Amino acid sequence: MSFRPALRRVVRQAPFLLIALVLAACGRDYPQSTLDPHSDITRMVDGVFMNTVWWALGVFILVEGALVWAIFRFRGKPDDPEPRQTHGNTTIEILWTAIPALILAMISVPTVRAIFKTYEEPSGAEVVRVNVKGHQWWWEFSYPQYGVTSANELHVPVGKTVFLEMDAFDVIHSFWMPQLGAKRDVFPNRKTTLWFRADSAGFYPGQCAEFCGTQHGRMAFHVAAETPAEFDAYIKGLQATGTPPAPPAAPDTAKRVGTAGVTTAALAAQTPAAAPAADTVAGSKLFAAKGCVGCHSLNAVKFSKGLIGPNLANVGARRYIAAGTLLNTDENLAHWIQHPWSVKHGVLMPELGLSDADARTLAAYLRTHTGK
Amino acid sequence: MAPAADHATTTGLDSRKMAIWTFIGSECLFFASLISTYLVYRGKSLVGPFPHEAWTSPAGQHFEPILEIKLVTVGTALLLFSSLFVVIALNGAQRNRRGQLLTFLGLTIMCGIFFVGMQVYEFTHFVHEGLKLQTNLFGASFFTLTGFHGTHVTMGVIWLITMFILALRGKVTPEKALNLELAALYWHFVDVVWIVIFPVVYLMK
Amino acid sequence: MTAHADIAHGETAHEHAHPGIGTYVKVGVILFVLTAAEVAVYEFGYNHAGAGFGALLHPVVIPVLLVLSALKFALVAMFYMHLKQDSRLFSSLFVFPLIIAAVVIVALIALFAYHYAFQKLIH
Amino acid sequence: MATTAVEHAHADVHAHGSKTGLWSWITTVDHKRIGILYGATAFVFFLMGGIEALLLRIQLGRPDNTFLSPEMYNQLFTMHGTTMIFLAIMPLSAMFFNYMIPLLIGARDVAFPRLNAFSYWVFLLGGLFLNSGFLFGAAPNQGWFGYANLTSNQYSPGLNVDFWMIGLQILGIASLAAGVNFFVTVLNLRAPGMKLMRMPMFVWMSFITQVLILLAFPVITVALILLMFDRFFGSHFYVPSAGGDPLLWQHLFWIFGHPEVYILILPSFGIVSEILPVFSRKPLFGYAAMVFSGAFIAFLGFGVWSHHMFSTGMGPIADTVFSLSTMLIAIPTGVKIFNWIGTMWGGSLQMKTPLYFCLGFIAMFIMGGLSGVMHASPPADLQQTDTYFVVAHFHYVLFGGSIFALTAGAYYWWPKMFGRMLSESLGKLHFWLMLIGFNLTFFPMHFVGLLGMPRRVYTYPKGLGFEIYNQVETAGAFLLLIAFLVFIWNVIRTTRGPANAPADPWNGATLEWAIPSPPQEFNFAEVPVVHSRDPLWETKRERGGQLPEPVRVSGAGIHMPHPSYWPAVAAIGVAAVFVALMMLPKLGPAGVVVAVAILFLGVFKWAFEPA
Repeated sequence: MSFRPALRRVVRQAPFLLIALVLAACGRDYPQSTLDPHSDITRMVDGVFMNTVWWALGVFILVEGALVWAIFRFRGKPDDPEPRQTHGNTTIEILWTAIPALILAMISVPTVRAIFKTYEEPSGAEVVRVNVKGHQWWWEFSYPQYGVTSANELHVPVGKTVFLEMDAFDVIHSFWMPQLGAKRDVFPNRKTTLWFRADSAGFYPGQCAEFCGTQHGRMAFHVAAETPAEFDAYIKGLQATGTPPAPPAAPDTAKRVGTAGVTTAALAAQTPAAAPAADTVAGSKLFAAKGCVGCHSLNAVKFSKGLIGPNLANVGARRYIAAGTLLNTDENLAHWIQHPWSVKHGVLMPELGLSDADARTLAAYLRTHTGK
Repeated sequence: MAPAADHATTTGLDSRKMAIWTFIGSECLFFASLISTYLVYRGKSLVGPFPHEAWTSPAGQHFEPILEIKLVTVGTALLLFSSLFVVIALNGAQRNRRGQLLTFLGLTIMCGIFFVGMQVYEFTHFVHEGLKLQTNLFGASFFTLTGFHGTHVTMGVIWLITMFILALRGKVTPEKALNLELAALYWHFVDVVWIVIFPVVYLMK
Repeated sequence: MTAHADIAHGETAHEHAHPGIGTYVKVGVILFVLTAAEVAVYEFGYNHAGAGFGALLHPVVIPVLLVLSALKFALVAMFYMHLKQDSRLFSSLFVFPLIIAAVVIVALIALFAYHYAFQKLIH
Repeated sequence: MATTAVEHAHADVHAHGSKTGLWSWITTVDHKRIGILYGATAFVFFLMGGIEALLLRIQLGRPDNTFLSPEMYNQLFTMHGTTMIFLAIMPLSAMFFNYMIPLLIGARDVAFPRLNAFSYWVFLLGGLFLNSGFLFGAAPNQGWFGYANLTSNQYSPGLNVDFWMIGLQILGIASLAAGVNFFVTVLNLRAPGMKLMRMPMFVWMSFITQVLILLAFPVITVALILLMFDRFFGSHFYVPSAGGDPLLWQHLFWIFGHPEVYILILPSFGIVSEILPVFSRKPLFGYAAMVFSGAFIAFLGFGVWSHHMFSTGMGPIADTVFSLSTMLIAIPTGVKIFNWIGTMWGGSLQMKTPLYFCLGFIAMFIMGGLSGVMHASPPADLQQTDTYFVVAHFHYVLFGGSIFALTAGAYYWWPKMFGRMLSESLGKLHFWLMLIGFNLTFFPMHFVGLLGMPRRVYTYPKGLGFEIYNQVETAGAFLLLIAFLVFIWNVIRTTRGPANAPADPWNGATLEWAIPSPPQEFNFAEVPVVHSRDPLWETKRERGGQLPEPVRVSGAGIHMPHPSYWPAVAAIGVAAVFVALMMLPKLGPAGVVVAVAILFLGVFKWAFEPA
């Protein structure tokens, strides 16, 4: 029987394997991990969760241990004499009703405290307010204090409280930022809120968590937590799109890169190339002629409300396109404009039947819109 | 739906009677859900007509409060009396008083038919006034709640008519009075549901 | 009022000592009176709420209506549906779902009222 | 367990010979045959749900996979959930209700045999209807939870949602009819002496399940009716632009949905509580506590529904109330687990296949319970809800729980139902493959969920670290397939083999083991009289050992209900009414009239047919 020693070896190593897994979960290989909190709210939630985990682990070891012990200890043979016929034991039954109740009390106290904390409404001039709106299948972020709007890339300042007031344009979605603010559903007929204070800069992925139709699977977004100075520059850039025509800006290769999610190679790939002026004119014409303007605005300040496509005022500088799905390279951008359904089948952006050249021209044109 | 074996039941109670009570218990949750829906949407309609308030549309069309309390009070009374009649009919069946059975069963059916008629009139009237299932949340939840109650009344009427035909043929004997009792229990339940709906929908502003 | 009898009770399930017609009619009259009272409460509590009895009634119309309705409900259930005489089991088959139903209705009303109040609180 | 002849002679005598052929199955009102029909049908649906799951797992096996289109993926995950809940686990439980409850309480049939047949036919038609969406390329695609307002005409214009909401309404009727039937059966058809507190635990848990069905299904019926009115007749119950509130759907759905979870698991609790004592050769530990904790779980089950909705932002007070009530449920559930271990403690464990599956059930269910406590805490749930962590949790409860226990029940009662013993060695192979496959499939989901993978996504990108977990899960899913192929092979082999099962192969404690395997049509030639909780053990103790093999008797003089096809006609009427509603734009009201006529014909013929 070589099975037993092998089993024993596995059992002995199991805790180490488990710890290795948990450690790995905290590392940078998992940019969307809930176990790697980067804000006060998610740290608190993590604390509540880990408290439960430790209690659960204790219960798990005791109860599964008792089960396994019973299986090996009380194994019988068919011709064994009948075991003692016990029907119950009041003392022990009361005990194993009371002990779980006590453990649950230990779990519920921090839980209730955290519930009330998550529902607090931060106030004060320092609070950055963001209105989040879920659309099929992208996210709209607007800053009422600054009068600008953007999509799919939420910029927030590190160290300041961010207060999100959220609703949906069409169906129910759920706004989930695992490392910064946990999640909250967004509804077409009511406001919900989330708040958090990011404590370290980074580029954090997030995703819609409530099934919302065909492309629910590719309704992602990113949160860029940056220094207050960078955040101010970002807002100013968006505000500047309110006074077009903006001259094509030089690409900002010095843009901060977060700790998570984007590799250097990817960054290099998405560095926008400077577009020649002729292309800009042609692109602008195409943007109108092909009907892009029907759904998209290139102005983060003055735009008609209720457009069903994301605001593209700074699309040239976003790291991802197609709601966090594609890296924002020239090639990807052109491909996405030309064949949106090959990337996200069923998406509301129609296949316009653009030629390769048109797609490239449009991509180059959009590249010039960096919101800077 | 006859029981499998004729031997006495464990509880000494008839299985069919127990079944109808179980069914009634289940129906409580059905109507509770409909009533909840009505109450949750009370006052949430965006456009009129409204149950208790007058309303003028942006286009200038004026609507009076739509509910007809007097008419429905008559309907309510009819349903209450029908409950009384059916229990007297059952009494007749149990004591083998054929005349009492047929008279009061007939009266019950008449009351039921008049109630349904009242509701049909009410519904058509509302539609003429401009309140449809599609108009607003009040219309949707009102028609659904009272409509499903009305469907139950209709089912009850069909059941009672069946019993009436059996009674005419002399098949509702004291030994088989239970068949009528089952129908009567269902009928009373439909009545108590209306006892809840009447004040909740019509009398509470 | 209880014409129900202690006679030969409960040998078989089929012979319950159901009350007589007199009781049924009495209950019917009470039901009729209660219904009239309901309509009267509506009439005075809302349409004559300006002064006198109506003014007194106005703030409590809904609870009064609920009590009257519950009374009617109980009367029909106890006398016409014979729960007063029949096996207690039938009563529990009715009352337990009624409790759950009441919990559902009250909880939903409370939850939605709370939702909306909470919405106002946010804004 | 003494036996007395309490049977009266009947004038109406007919032979209880073997009746075969398709017609005999269509017209059958025998609870055992209906049980087998339920089991066979549900197992086919279970395999379909399993294949759907395999396709999902293949798609998720690697990032950015294009094996399935998003449209197809959404249909498959919706049908997987709906099928497993309504067409597999519930009817597999119903198979045991049907076959075992009358045997366990010493009855000849259920209270209303024809209503029982009706339930089955409605279930079958509902299941076929639900799946027929695939034929039109329009299977339901909005998730088994069907959250409004995604289900509105505007956002789901096709027939997909129609197939779902109509199918579920048909299935609801089957469940309610069966619920009434078994509720009355348990209360009213128990053998003399079988008091409530002497009922086998499976009967108790099934009874509580019927209460849950009776009180929960009307709520989903109403929710679906409102949706149907929205979609067919243009009302605005769930349409926000007209003031409707999608949250109402969520509340109604989960008022049903949470009790539904207990509808899926309580019968399994019952099965395990039957098997453990027999193979521990020791009575169930803490019988009364088991009964009360079951009832308490069911009762609390109606007061916790909003814990599925913590992320909707109900406000701190509602969150706190529902969080605490949810945690409270852990206590009676814990009591059950401890009592099972207490039953084994000091026993003499007979390591047979049914026991293996029971032990697997307990071990896996503990894990499902513990992860459940983790998201009973709303702040933690804000991270976990709608992620694979929750998928892991409820698969530990419903697969590790229900499916393991139902499989245990199948191995345990197979000899009684078919007169043949399933192979022990294949059974144990099945168990180990299933245990390993199950854990490979679902354990990594805890991690991948915590690492940020949401549910119901048809694909995921590279670079988030989900790849390795998903690969392991997909491999595990194939192992599960192999496990069930072993089971099917076991069944085929056994069916081809000789009828080798004695009446009492496991040294059973309950009444069904006192009669031949398989039982005769009338179950008990003489109605047993019960004096204790383990009547057969008591009898064996009194007589000093195993009982002689019971003999088959003619059964002349025992009145059994006649076969009838009217319940099937009524069932067709029910389905036809709904189909006619769905086709209203095409067929017009005439379709509805015809359908209602079929329904009334079936019901009246059935009602006036002699028993």
